[in-house]
Amino acid sequence: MFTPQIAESAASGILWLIPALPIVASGIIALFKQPMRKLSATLAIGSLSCSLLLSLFAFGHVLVGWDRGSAVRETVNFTWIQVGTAHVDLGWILDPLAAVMLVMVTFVGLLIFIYSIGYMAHDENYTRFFCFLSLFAGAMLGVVIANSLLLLFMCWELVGLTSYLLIGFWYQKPSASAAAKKAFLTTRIGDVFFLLGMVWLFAQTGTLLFYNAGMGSMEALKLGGLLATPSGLGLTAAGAIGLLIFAGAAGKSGQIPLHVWLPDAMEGPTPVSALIHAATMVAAGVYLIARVYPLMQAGAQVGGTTVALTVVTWIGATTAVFAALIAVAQNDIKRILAYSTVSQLGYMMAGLGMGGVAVGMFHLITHAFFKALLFMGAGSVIHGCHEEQDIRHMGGLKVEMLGTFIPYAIGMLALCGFPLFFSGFWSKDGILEAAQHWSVAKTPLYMLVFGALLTAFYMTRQVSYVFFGNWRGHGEPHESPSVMLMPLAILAFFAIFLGAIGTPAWPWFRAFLEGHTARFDLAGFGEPGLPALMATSSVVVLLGLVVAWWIYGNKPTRVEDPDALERAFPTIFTLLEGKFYIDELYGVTVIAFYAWWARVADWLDRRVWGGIVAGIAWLFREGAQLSRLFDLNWVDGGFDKGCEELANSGGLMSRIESGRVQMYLRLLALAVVLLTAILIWSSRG
Amino acid sequence: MTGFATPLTGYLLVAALLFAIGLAGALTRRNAILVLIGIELMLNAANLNLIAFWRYLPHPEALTGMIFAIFSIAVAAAEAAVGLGLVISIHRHAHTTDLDEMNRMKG
Amino acid sequence: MSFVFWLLAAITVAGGLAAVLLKNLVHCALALTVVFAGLALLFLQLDAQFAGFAQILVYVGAVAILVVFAILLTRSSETPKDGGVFSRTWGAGLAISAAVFAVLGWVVLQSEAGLPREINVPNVTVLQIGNALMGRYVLPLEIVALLLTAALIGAVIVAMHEKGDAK
Amino acid sequence: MLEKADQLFILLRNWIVGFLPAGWQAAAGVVLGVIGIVAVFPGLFAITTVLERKGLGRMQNRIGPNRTGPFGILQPIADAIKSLTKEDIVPLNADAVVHFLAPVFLVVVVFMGFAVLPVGRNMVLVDMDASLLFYFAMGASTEVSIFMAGWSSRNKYSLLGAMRAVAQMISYEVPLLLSSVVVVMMTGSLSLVKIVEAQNQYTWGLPHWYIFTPWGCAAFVMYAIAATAETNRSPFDLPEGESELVAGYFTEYSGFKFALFFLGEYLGMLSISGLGTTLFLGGWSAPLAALNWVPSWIWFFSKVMLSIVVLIWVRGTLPRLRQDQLMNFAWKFVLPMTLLDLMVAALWRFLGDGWARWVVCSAILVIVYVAAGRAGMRGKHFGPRTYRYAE
Repeated sequence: MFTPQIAESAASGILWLIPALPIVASGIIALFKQPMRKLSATLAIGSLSCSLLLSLFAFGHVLVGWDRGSAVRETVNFTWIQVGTAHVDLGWILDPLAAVMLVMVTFVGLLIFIYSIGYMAHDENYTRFFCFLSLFAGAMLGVVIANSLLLLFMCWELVGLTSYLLIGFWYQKPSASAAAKKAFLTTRIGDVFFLLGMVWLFAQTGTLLFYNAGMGSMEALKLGGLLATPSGLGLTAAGAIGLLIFAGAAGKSGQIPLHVWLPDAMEGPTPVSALIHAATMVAAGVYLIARVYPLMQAGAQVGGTTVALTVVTWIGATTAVFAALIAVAQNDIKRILAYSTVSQLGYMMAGLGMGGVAVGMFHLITHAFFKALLFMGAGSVIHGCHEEQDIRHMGGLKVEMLGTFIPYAIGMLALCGFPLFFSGFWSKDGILEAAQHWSVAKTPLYMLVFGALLTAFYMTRQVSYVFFGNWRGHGEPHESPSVMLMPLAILAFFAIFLGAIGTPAWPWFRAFLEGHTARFDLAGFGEPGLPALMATSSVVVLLGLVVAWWIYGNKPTRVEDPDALERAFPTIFTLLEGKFYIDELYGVTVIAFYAWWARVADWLDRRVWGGIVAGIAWLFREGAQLSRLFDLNWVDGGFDKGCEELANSGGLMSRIESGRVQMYLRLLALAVVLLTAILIWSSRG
Repeated sequence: MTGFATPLTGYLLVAALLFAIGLAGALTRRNAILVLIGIELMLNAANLNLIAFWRYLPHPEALTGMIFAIFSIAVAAAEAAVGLGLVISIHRHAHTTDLDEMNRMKG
Repeated sequence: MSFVFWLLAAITVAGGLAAVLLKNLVHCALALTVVFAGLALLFLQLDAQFAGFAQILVYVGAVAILVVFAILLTRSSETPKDGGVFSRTWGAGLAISAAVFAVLGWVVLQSEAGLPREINVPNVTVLQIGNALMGRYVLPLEIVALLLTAALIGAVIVAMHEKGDAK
Repeated sequence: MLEKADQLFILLRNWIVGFLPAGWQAAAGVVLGVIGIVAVFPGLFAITTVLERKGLGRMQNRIGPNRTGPFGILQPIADAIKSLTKEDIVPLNADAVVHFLAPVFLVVVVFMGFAVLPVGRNMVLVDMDASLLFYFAMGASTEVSIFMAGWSSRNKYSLLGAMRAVAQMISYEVPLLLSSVVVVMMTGSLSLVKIVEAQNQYTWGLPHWYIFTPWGCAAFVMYAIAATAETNRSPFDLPEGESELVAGYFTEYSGFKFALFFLGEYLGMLSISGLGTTLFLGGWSAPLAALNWVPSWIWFFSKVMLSIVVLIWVRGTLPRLRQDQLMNFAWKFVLPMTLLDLMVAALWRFLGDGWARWVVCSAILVIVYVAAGRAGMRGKHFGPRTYRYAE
């Protein structure tokens, strides 16, 4: 471990520009008129490419620092609110974690932007789309560079808002708006816990900055304080806060039990699904955990773990298997991907929980690339099949859509973790290895391996449904424009070679994140248990592939005949197809509960409060009646009399008021005469 | 060649006469504009008084009467402008400047 | 109490009489200018150069012209057909103004004893007047300026044609 | 000797006055001065008429009067004789008295204006404290006479002309006054004599004429415009726009009265250019310190004649304005500009000596004047003009 260098530099100085540019761009685009399509797209993409360049610059800066052998950690903090002595600080940070994340988000985001040009070409709300899109990108980048939990939370909420807007982009579709609401509310549940955790953290440490020259909440001093203070259930404050924050993260990155929104979110446009629900936003949860990792890890003995991390691990592992199971029985091309995303997120969480930041983040990065690839490929497929999403109405597309098929196949293999050649393999392998060495229990290992099997299975199923067999759709499928294929190609490249930076032989990524040198030696493979593990996972993956191919592979089917598995075990299949009926479960429990409460409150309003209000109103009406009578008979009567009198007296005066100017003048002159006369007379006398 | 003890009296009397004439004009003529003319006459008479007193009373260097007269000239100009504007607009509405017919304000 | 004074006084008073007695309003206005000029001369005779010239500039140059314009715009120059130029109640008016003159003259003659007899010679230059205006009387000056502006705007608005009003 | 030449007329007056008993000498001096004015300026008037008719002739590609005398320089005399011998017609239902008074009043008032003009060193008839005010009082009075003329002759052309003339003169009197007020403000005196003396100093042999200062130059431009309008000269000669109303307010005049009006007009021109000379062109002071030996009155009169020539030139050059354009120009351009100039002059006063005030003041004035002019001329297009000169 090197000593962290706090010094500021140009890189961290201009860091804030990275999120600022897209946000400003979106603000400007918001002012554009509908028909200004090209301009808005240009603006959005231009701003994001600037951010990309800046991010690369920052990354390079960190890289150089790392090469010189110092873990770069530069923070720029400033006081936002000052209340007496207490003050809330905001700030941004540049360290390997942030740098890597920045590059990933801007790069993938940029590709997705470019892809959207083709995908949204026929949409009349083109400009609005790009406005939201770049706002989202800005918010996400804000999350990445935040050095203050508060700033992170702000951007976090902004991300939530934009995802709401984007999921409900086709708000005329009731399902879309419903999905948007669902996503918003579900993530909100997590965010409430997050907020609680944040407040608690502030109450305990008095600062929300992560790193602040030793005074940050993620630094030894404060952490020690947190560990010292106990809280309920035998947790330290650190553990409790960690769990609360994890709840928020779970909400964002769809961990059980808050995963329900993610599959429905596929109602949004496919680029959105790629951007939000594969690459960036769902990763935000993982990133958050990675960011507060010191907190989660606080108090762990060497090789040991903490309650928080254990919880994270278990939930992650469960999610991984659970979602993978559901994915097996889905027929919507995007839903399958969605559930696979959920399960991969589970992997990441588990990786974080067991293996530390590097493992989880590595899978996050690789996954971001190949999952974005898959989603965009799916989008291109949907595009080509005339907005058809049901895989049973596709088939045999490898001929018509070769340009889509090849990258898609690569992405699929990467996701399955096909041995040695694909990034997915290495990252997943890292997680498995971590699970293998986990001190608490071995169960997660088995769960994850099973998950890997399932992953291979459902991906193969999907691919063979979509690209092999015979064409079961309507109309003729067609290839997508090159502006959509080009990003696929680029992503495919990375889906293959990105794994190279994280092999056991050359664990550069981990070294980079954790700030120690990495050197290349094949001995890395020689670690105890590693070869066996690699072998197992490869076998498992191949098994899944083969089985799935054997079941579904390349045999002509018709739309109406049931799924092979369904024929085999109907009950299980329907259970899976119904997603374990989680939604329905919530429907009859939570939502029903709320509905009941709502009815109660409604009854109270109508009967009790309403009655009281009505009674008071009645009283006032009666009082008003009384005063009215009083007015009519007494006040008005008197007033009328007075007016009559006035009118009569005025009648007298109006004799003089002849309306003749000269009359008035005359009176005036007379008055002058008289007054003067009197004056003089009196003065003489 | 004067029957007065002091020349000031002459000025005052002339001013008084002018004032009376103006008043008479304002009171006896039918035409609104001529009433305004009469008023102008009265104002000028007052000015004559002011100047005369300034000239004959002690401490003329204080310039009180003079300045007063200058101000009253300015004010008179404003008064004339507004008054004539009113007459014109009245004429536009009632098509007359005859005061005997302008008694719409009769109470 | 010179001959010049009596001459000027005679001219002024004659002009005043003409101004209120003549039938044709334009003649009245011209007579009015005569009065103004006469007064200005009287001012000069009282060593009030500035006031005199201001009198000519403002009254002869502006007010008289204004009156004339008003007369022409209201077509009052031709004498009215019905009856004379005097209002029905001219007798009362005449009586009252006579009374006013009587009282004023009486007052003047009464208080003559108290009036200063000798002229104290003022060597007042325009510079002094300017200093007085800008110094002691600066506030009244500002107020008068405001008043004039208001009068200008008011006169314009009052005399302006309403929309749709035939010219 | 040169002093004698300079004070020639003063000496002459004193010599003549010397013959009289002491009691009368003051009055006699005044009378002589009046005689001088009444003699000199009509002479200039005669010269001016010839100048104008010849000059306009050249400009309008004509020869101009060339019959009476060599090159027709005796034309004015012929005119005078003609107008004196003509029958004097008074329209039947004209208002005889007013009709008669109008030209007389006009000429009298105009002549009175000259009383305060310093035509040379110590050569001013009445050196009073508020002479500028007096001058403007007289100038204002001319409007009454013009109205009298127009109204009394019971002719719609005359009346319209008079109305136009009066309205125009009132409108342009305001900028005229304001642009002179600038000078008064900077000199600190209303007395024309003092104003001239203030300008009669030299640095490096160059005079301190007000026209050579930014504010003075701007004020002079405005003064020139207003003066042209004040004297009903082209391009502001609507009141006697021959094409519209025959000859304006003196349509119904003939013979000697007509001549009087004519005289009044040109005297007005002379006197207002005289005032302009006094206010901005340094009155009787020499343009160069080296030229001080030339008698002062020569300088004064040459300057006046020069400005007269410019007026004639302008008349020959510019087309006539429309009534509404005239009024808009007066109230919306000239007046604000003079006000601005007033402020700039104040600024100049308070910036103190040094080059800074030159830069600042001229910058402000140039920028605003040019910008306002451009704004005013927006949307008005003038095609290229073609001239043909007499061979």
